[in-house]
Amino acid sequence: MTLLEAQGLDVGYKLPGSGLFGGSRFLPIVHDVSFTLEPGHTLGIVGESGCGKSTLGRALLHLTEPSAGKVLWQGQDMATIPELRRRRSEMQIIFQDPVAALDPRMTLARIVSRPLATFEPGLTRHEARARAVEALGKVGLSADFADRYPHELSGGQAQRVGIARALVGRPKLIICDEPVSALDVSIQAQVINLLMDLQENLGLALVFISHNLAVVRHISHEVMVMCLGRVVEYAPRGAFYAQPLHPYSQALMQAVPEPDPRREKGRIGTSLSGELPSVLSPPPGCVFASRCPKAADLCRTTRPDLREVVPGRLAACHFVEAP
Amino acid sequence: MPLTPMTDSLLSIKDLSVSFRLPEGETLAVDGVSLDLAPGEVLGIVGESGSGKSQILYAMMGLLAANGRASGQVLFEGQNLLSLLPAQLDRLRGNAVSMIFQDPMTSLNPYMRVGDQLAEGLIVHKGISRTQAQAEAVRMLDRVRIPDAAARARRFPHEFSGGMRQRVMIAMALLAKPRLLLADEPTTALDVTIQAQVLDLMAELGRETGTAIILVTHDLGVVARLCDRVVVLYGGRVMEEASAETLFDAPVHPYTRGLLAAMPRLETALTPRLGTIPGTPRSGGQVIGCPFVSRCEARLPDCAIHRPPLRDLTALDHRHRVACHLTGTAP
Amino acid sequence: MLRFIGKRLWHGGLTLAALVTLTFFVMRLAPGGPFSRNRKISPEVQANIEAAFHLDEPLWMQFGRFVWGVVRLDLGPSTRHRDYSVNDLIASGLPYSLTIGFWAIIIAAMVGVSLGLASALRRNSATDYLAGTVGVVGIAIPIFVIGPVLQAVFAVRLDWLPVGGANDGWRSLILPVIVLALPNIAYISRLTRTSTIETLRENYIRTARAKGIGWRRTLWRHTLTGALLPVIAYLGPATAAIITGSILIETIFAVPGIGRHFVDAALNRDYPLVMGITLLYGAILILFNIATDVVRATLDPRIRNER
Amino acid sequence: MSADLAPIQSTSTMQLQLRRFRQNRLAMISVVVLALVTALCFFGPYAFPFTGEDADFDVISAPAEFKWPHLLGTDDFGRDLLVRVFEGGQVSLTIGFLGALVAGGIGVLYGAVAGYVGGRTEGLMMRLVEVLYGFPYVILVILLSLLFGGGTMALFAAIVFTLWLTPAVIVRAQAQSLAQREFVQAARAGGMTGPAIVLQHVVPNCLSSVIVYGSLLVPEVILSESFLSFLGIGIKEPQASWGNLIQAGTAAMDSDPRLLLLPGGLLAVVLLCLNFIADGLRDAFDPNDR
Repeated sequence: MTLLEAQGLDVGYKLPGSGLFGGSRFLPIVHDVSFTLEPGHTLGIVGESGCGKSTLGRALLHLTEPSAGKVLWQGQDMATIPELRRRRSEMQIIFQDPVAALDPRMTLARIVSRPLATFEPGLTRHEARARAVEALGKVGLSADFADRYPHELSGGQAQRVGIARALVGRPKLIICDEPVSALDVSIQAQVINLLMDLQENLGLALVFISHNLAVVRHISHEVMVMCLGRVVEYAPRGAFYAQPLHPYSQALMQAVPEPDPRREKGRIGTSLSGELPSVLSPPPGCVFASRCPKAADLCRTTRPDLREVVPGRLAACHFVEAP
Repeated sequence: MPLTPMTDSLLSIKDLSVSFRLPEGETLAVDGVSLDLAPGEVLGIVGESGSGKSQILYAMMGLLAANGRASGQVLFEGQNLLSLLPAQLDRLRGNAVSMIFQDPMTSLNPYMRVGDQLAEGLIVHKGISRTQAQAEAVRMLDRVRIPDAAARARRFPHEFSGGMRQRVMIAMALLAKPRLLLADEPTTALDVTIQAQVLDLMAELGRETGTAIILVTHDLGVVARLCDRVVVLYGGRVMEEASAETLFDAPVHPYTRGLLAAMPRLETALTPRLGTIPGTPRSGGQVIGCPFVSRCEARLPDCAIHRPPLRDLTALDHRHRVACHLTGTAP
Repeated sequence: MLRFIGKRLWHGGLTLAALVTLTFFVMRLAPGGPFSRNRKISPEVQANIEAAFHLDEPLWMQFGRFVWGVVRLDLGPSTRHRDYSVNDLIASGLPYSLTIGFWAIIIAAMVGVSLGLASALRRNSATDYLAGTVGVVGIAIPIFVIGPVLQAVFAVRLDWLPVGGANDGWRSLILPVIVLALPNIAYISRLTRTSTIETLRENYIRTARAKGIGWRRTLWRHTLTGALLPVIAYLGPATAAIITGSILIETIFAVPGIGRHFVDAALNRDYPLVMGITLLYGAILILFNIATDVVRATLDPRIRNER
Repeated sequence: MSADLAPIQSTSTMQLQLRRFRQNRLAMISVVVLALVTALCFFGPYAFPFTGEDADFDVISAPAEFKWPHLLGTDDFGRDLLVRVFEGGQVSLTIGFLGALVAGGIGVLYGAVAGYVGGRTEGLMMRLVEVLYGFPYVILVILLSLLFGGGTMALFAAIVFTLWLTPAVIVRAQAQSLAQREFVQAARAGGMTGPAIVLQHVVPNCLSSVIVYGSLLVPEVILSESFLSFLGIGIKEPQASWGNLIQAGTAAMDSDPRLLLLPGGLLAVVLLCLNFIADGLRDAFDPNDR
């Protein structure tokens, strides 16, 4: 049974208009995103800043209302689930800035156990605290962390508390919005391994959002590349990293510096020219046309739709052929 | 660019320490760091947060916070920067030595036109007229590939993207043809395709003007792309120093090896789990023995007691130095 | 830029209209009327006096008459000073209030900013503590205490300055202006000190220092703009404080300004005079707010093309 | 898993802030002085056989000879000066703290709701505040005290009605930034309702700035009361308030300075203490200029 499905999802924000009664403008960020996610699987969403990946992540939980399309949770349209907030225990989220995700005025035990007051109101304070300590243990934090405060934690420890809070309600899915981008390399590895262990032991599905292609490669089963709010490529991990089809994916692969001097010294001078297009004025044709080395007039005028180039692999480009 | 004998090195840092007076006591951010740089060479300083890597640059440029103090020697073309009076230091800053910073969004003056901010340095250091300086500034903006540079020079920083602002910063730094460019995590705040552009620009301009570069970063990939030689820092001390090729092919220090194992890769074979270094990065503070001891899985009893000196493994290539007791026993 | 000013004027006009309407109806709701306090006069006399001032008409009619008056810049007769029209009273009082208010703001801004800058640049130095004490004294000790004390010392005891009134030319303005300026000097110097310290922590100041252009040029060309913007933004509300203060000053130093008129008018329900002065004060405040916004827009390009 | 130093006794953010406040000598002295003055004002009068309004005609304008019972002499109605200043203090301090509490309360709730809700409602709520801010404060407060018909309650309502604006603006900005903070979004993901989030997350985190600005509000309210009484609109004779005592004092300034210096001095001391306490609280709550 598919756990999570997006169907033609559009998301945007209302910008407050200027003046007393100025009309507010609607800024579309995410356009026509569709995918399915099976239980225990990880979908990696990768893209540069402004591509709408975080907005999409929040819309998948209806934390921001999508402006078009549907999000199905176990086959049921989330917009129609009554008292959705009580079902939120099954679908949780962790954030990029670990310390900002914790209320500075609460002890860690209260932070982690707070969601239980909504999901399992029957629990006594004592039982809730025990569940919190159990969750902290699952993320490698000993019981004596329970009475500490967020300002006493390192970035890595704070992110673990965020994960513990997500785990306490026994979720089926966790949306990870750039969870390791703010952490040092050695701590990043600890948190990535922890997420993969939890997925194996608890059968968790993950939506892993990041701008770092290498991190996404390590943790995802399927990869979705986004550019300026649109999906430009979707593929299983192995095939994608062996042979990225869309020129944008290739450019990203090319740009990511690897700790291998010979490979990197050869790469100097191969960077794209041109600027990141702005979300406020999206180009008419293909979203990558302004920087694509293979761009032709066709690309600048008509937007290529996301088509199946090879079974199980989608790409949105006029000139992409099967590998 | 192999390092020629010590005498004509552009920069020679000897036993630099930086400490900060905090209400709860004195902390040592940099603890006796020594390193050399040849003219035109690109040196990478790599370390996690709290390793003190940025403080080395700030100490050299006299930009330490009010409660910071630097000791030791920083010889730049024979002059000890730490002992210069502010006025003497100002003659060098932005002229012989210039610096670019991590966050492009806040490093430019929001109230001043970009062209004026560039021209200002030239007017002060080269004493040329305003119009001449502004013309030179436009040429430099063009050189760093800012589209229609002449018009853009009259605009204000908030009208530039992050990537463009960083290129403006580079133009500003290289305008006076400095001999040394200090870069404090210049591409950390940028997207990967924009980062590639900025790194290409730095490599190109560095080679063209013969400017030596010290690049401080936490990203081993960036170091591999730009640097000739690399210094790995932890807890304010040099753990390992080697040419880029040696460091990445045959790292010796457990910390360097741990960092490389912990970094997810694009092209090498996938391993089920990333290599990890337990515990949290240590920041500064007085420590007897090796600062990495609490997280090092190959530690010896001696590591917690005696501070491992930076030994030269002359057997390998000409400059491969490591501060670890494990190498003490090695040939 | 013009669009920016136009929009501000439009907003200001709306606020002023709301202000005047609110005042009109609040005044009418207040107990008592313009003539209810007089000694016993027969009801018929009372009735036709009120008719002469149209007070017998329904409220909205009176409001319409008032608005029409404003348009014709004729604010009608004062109910208390029968032989003067509101225009005359304002015309006679305004120059005094404006001069004192104007000089008070100028002195407050100049002294406040220089004290604030000096204490920010040389922290924990003598100037810093001096500015600190002036700051605290200015804020903590109210005008109606400092005023009489200075008056007693300089005017009465030492007789250097006139005790009050306004017939001794600029000499009679010195004390009122200083007393009125003191709280704002305190506030502006503290504000300048904090904003300068914050600006010095900005990254673009670090870039300026790294450019080796010297601390003087860094201060004047880079630190100053950022430091002064919040102070200029405060000058709008500062005028409100000056207006409040001027009422006290005019009472303490017996200056025949419009502030004093206002209090008497309010107590005696002199509707037209209260409306006139409210309109005047409201307009001054709004114009000054717009002026400060325009100055800020010229200094900060982001504000300029924000609206 | 993570080798940590011995489990230190964890200190909450609140304890940290209090400790920093206690280390501020100036602020602590001010707290003591303020407490002393308040105690004197509220309990002092009981030590005397008469109240501030009892006129004793055979000791009119007695000089200050520190003789029992009229320690600091009497005014021109033969009423004891010291007791009247104490009674005046009672009025001013009550109105000051109560006024700040009520004005602060209204401001915080108004600001928290506007900041968190955002969108059009926030626009309208803030427009109202802007219009009220546009008002020359003095006109508004005088008109309101007339509207409410004079007397202490009217004065109190007028002051509170004009002073809730500043806390509202400050808390709205704070609530707005908090609404974006990840821990509020995490609360929504944790199934909490809007109102629960405002009460449990937004308001507690606004408290620190409310306490700082609240402490600045107290002197504002006391000043407003004295200002209005000084103009003859606030507390009326014979009831004593620092405002009308000072007003009487200014009239007799050169003949009998005591009448002004006693209430004026006490008012200045209270205001000084409140300002130092406010500075101490601000440094304790956001010590960024350490």
